Amino acid sequence: MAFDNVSAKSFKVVGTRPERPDGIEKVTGQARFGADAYLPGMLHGAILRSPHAHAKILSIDISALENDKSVKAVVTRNDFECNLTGEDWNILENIMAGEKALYDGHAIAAVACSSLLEAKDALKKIIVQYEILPHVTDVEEAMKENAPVIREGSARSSVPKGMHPNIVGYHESGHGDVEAGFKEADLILEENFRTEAAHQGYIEPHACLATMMPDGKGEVWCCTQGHFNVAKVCAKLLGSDASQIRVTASEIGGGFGGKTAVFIEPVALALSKKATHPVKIVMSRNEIFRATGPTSSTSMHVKIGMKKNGKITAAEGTFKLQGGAFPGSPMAESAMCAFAPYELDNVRSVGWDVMCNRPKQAAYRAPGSPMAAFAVESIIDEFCKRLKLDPIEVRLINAVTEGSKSSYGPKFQRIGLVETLEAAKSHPHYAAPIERGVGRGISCGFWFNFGGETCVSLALSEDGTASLSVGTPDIGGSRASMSQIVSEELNIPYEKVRATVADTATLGYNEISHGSRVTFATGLATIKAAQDMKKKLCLRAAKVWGLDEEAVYWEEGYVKPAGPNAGDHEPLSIADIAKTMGRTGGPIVGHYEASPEGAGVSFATHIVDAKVDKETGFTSIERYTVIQDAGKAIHPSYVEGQFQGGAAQGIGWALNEEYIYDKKGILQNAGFLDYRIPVASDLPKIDTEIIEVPNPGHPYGVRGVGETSICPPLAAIANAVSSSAGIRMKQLPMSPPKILEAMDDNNG
Amino acid sequence: MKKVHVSTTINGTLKEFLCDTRETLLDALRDHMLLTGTKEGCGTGDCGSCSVIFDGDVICSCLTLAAEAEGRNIETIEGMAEGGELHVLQKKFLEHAALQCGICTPGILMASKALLKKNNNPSEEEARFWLAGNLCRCTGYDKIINAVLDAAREIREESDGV
Amino acid sequence: MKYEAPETIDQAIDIYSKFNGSKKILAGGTDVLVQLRTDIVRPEMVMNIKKINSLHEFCIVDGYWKIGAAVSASKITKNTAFISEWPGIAEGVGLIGSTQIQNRATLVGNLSNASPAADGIPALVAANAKVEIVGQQGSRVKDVYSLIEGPGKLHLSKDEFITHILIPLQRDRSADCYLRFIPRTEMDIAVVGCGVNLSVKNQSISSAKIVLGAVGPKVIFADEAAELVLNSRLDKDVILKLQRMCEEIATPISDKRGSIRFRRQVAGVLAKRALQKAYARALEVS
Amino acid sequence: MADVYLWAGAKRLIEDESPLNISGKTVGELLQNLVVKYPNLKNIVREGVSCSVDDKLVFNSSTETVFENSEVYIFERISGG
Repeated sequence: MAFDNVSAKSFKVVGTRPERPDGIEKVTGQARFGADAYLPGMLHGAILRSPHAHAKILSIDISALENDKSVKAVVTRNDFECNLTGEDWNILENIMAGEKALYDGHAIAAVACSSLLEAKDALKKIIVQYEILPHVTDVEEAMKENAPVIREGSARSSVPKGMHPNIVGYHESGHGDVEAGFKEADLILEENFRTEAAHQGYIEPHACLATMMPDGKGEVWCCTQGHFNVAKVCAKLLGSDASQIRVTASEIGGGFGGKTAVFIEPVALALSKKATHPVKIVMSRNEIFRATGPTSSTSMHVKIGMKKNGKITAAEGTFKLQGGAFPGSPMAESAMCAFAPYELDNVRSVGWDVMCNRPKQAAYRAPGSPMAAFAVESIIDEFCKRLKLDPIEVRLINAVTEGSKSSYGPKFQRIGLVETLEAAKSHPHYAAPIERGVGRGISCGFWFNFGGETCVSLALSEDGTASLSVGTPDIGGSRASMSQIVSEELNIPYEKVRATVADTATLGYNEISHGSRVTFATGLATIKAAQDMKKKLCLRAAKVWGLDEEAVYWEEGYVKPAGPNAGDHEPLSIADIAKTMGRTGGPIVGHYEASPEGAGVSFATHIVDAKVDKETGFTSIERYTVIQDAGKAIHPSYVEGQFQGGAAQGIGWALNEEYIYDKKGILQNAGFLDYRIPVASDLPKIDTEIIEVPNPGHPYGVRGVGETSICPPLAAIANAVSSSAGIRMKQLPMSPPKILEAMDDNNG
Repeated sequence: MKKVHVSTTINGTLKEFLCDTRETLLDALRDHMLLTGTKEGCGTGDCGSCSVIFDGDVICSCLTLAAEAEGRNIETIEGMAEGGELHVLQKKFLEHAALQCGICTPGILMASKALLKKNNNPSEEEARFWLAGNLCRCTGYDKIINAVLDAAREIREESDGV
Repeated sequence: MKYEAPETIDQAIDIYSKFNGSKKILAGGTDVLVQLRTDIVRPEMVMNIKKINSLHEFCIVDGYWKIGAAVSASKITKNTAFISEWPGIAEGVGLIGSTQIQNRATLVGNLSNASPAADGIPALVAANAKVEIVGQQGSRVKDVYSLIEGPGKLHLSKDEFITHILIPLQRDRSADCYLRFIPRTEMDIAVVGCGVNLSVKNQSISSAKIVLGAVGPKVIFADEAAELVLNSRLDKDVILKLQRMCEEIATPISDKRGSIRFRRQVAGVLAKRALQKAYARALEVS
Repeated sequence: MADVYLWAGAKRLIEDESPLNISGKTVGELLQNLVVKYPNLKNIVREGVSCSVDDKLVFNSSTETVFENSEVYIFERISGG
């Protein structure tokens, strides 16, 4: 498809900060989230989960439930489709174990009862016999020759022959001659880095309410980032048709990538089918930690060569990502994003995807990129210290600009990395003196951003107002931005637009809300749908006036007669045309459906001040500034919100969040008490600066913003902490024990 | 299993319900009275999404037995706007874009209401520590704190004006 | 599960002592509800004691601060007379959970749960606090330290429960302090805690108690360290020695919240800081 | 014929050095022709790839136009969060 040239148009509504259309519902408790739906005759489902990290399931005895009147249905793996392959099989195997339990928390069976208490009691009566198998939860251990095999034959074809069966993916990219590049360097630094798995930590538990009739027709209400995908997956797992399962996306209480995956909806449908009643399943927080998310843990090695003046001569990185008991960790993304901010003549990136006895990793905000940035940007920081160079200057010397060859292959189109670095350099935060004991850290970050299948419909009402139907769940205020776009295009007030997330029966397929794609792709589709509507409005006016299509034009909310007919007719407003549309040709609806490409990549630069208590290892974040290229901010408040949220999640990941397994492979901290996400008193104000370097692939210049904001924090904080503690931190999280240990090891 | 009969006042209205003794106040609000504005985020008192005001104090309804509601006075998010008029906190949350996904919002509003009743001039630090039991994963808390402090300022101005 | 909510202490004793199955007392409920929810306990009876008026007492009686089992943490931290006398105990109580938890949790509940990491206990022990216990045989008084048997266990017979905490009035020229270490600023369980209660005479420490929490199955008296600081003004070398002593006396375990090495190290640091703070407070009131 | 560059991991599966000269008016056609010419690449293409055409990232669309002298980079399929 052709793309409009980016016009230097001035906006009236885009770029302002109206109140969100779903706001009042959300501040009054009326908004309905995943767990807020109730149906007559509804049952409650509960899932039995493996207490072992790796075990053969010898038998599942449900005989104690057979005469239990409170139990309305029981399902195990046998109640799902048996002829699946590839990723479909992986999803099924993850949501209901087959022959083996692959991780602590793996689903084994499920029941439905009239109340949740009854359902939980019923689970206790199911007797499962396990044969416990050796397990592995560490990425390096899982690659060793004698490591227990999670599953034979899972490797992708790109994996070199002769590797351990747990190694299921291999990626290699780069260009130039790395060895020659290192020879040119004045200083070469290399180091190993590790990061722990971090959970997306959305506050709303996964929840669904599902009904399935014996004929395979189903209805699902659930919190998801992609309800069309839920329909597709459920149909496959239950042997039904995607069109027969209508899925409605509830309000969604956070996702961050973690609600792109399907976990409980097929189970609820299977229970409902057996019980012939609606079944609701709500995950407990314990289940969420044990059986959903998190992102990969990593083990990384990075080597960089630099000239005394700060110019990088060569860079090389190996990124090993543990993705749980299934293939799919974002190791290619790690490898491709690692060096993306820098123009390198010689670069080589290698990624490994490794399976372990842990939950299947799920996408988490710019999957793979934050960890890689942690490793690379830590080394760059170390160069700055050793060569006594300014951290922003060094990044500017090496920064990619339009036309630079990216580390992953193609050349960059118009991008805003240099602009974020220049803004950082002149930001008051960077100029502020650094207090004693405080360390300041800088880091850049990169993310691709996405397009994907998108379909919207814009219907005109008789009173001249418009209702927009989109198919992408609103995870960050997108209904506000979409309404602004309609308002901008049609010249009708923002309040006169109603944006709705339509169900799967109402619109064509929409790709999941992920990859920072919604404001870009749904936004683009909304612009096009509005333009389609304007065209239809013009046609309609022309028809009313008896003129040719070319003899009318659109201006500022009116259709006007053009050329020789100018002045013959009073311009018609949208409201004028809408009022009579039933008699002039019928309803007027603007459509757009496509898979838009051209999502502009984006960059960010973060500045952070951190202070380490050298006696206890406690880190406090003293000041934080996010500077990121948004292309064009449709609703600046929500863009800032994304920046701040990404930084806050990064702070948690950097300092305290981690998956802690015991020797038996059992997760030790499956709750918010010991999986420590930042609380209000942990954080300072998070300052933001929006840079707008338009994306040439979008009519308004929009780039996705949701993900790039989590790419720099791990490294920026590590650099600040390292500076404050006086010791390079190479492992995340930098929890107090790890900081003290690193300081001790350094001293002794 | 025999159920317990409970009569309690919720948002100024006398309510009665039957519950299992093991059920929490949160379960009763949501499942028996369909007041689903009070959210469950963790069920163990670690996230604050289920905050309600119980005889004047903000508490986690997930850590309170439903049976304990007998004869008590409970305020939930559904009672915050009165007579079609939003509470100043609700207005400020909208104005400052202090919510993204909105799941933590009811709990944070209830906790903030309790704060401003106790202290209508909290410092930023006081507000942050008061709200430390209310997890938000979307916003980084920045705009939430701005909204609470701005609401406090408006409340002070209104009371000074009287 | 049976639910009881007696209105007098006699009714409560009667109900509690006569019930033979597994039973739990609900005061604040912030521990019990979590245990119920996560299936750690499945009591056959829960007795809510909040309707008993006498358990809401919080006043001075016969030379003791008397705090009833139903008094919430926030009531304690709001009492300005109490917190100016026992700032350390108040600090410990004030650290039990969030604002929401503070409005429900009780000091007696914190003590009854007998977690090695309880924030309420070290300062109570340092203050030589006692508890009043009732049962079928009548009531008795026992000091907090010897009441604790081990993690989750108190020396109470099946029919007994705690009604009040008794804290002696603070002596002249004395002050206490409680500090804990957690990885965040709020919402965590203590990785290490330390309560200190001391008196000064002529600017020197005339008596001191140092109690470490979360570094053993129950709180630990750092007696040698307390002896060391006697007659001192906490000079550098004393502090350094004290820190080492507290590191050594700690007997922590390694778990998800911290390693042995880390907990020992932090125990020393907290003991130092708590002492310095209590000492400064005591000088202020001298 | 477009100049096609593969990521290094995929390049190992074939003997040729980049760039490969592959014809095709769209990304889909180009990938088909690539697999015909290099059967070893069949599995990795089936497992999912993304690409760039003249520096524009193309994650999904097989109908994206490829020109006679286009520069096409092919890399492993990436997805977001």
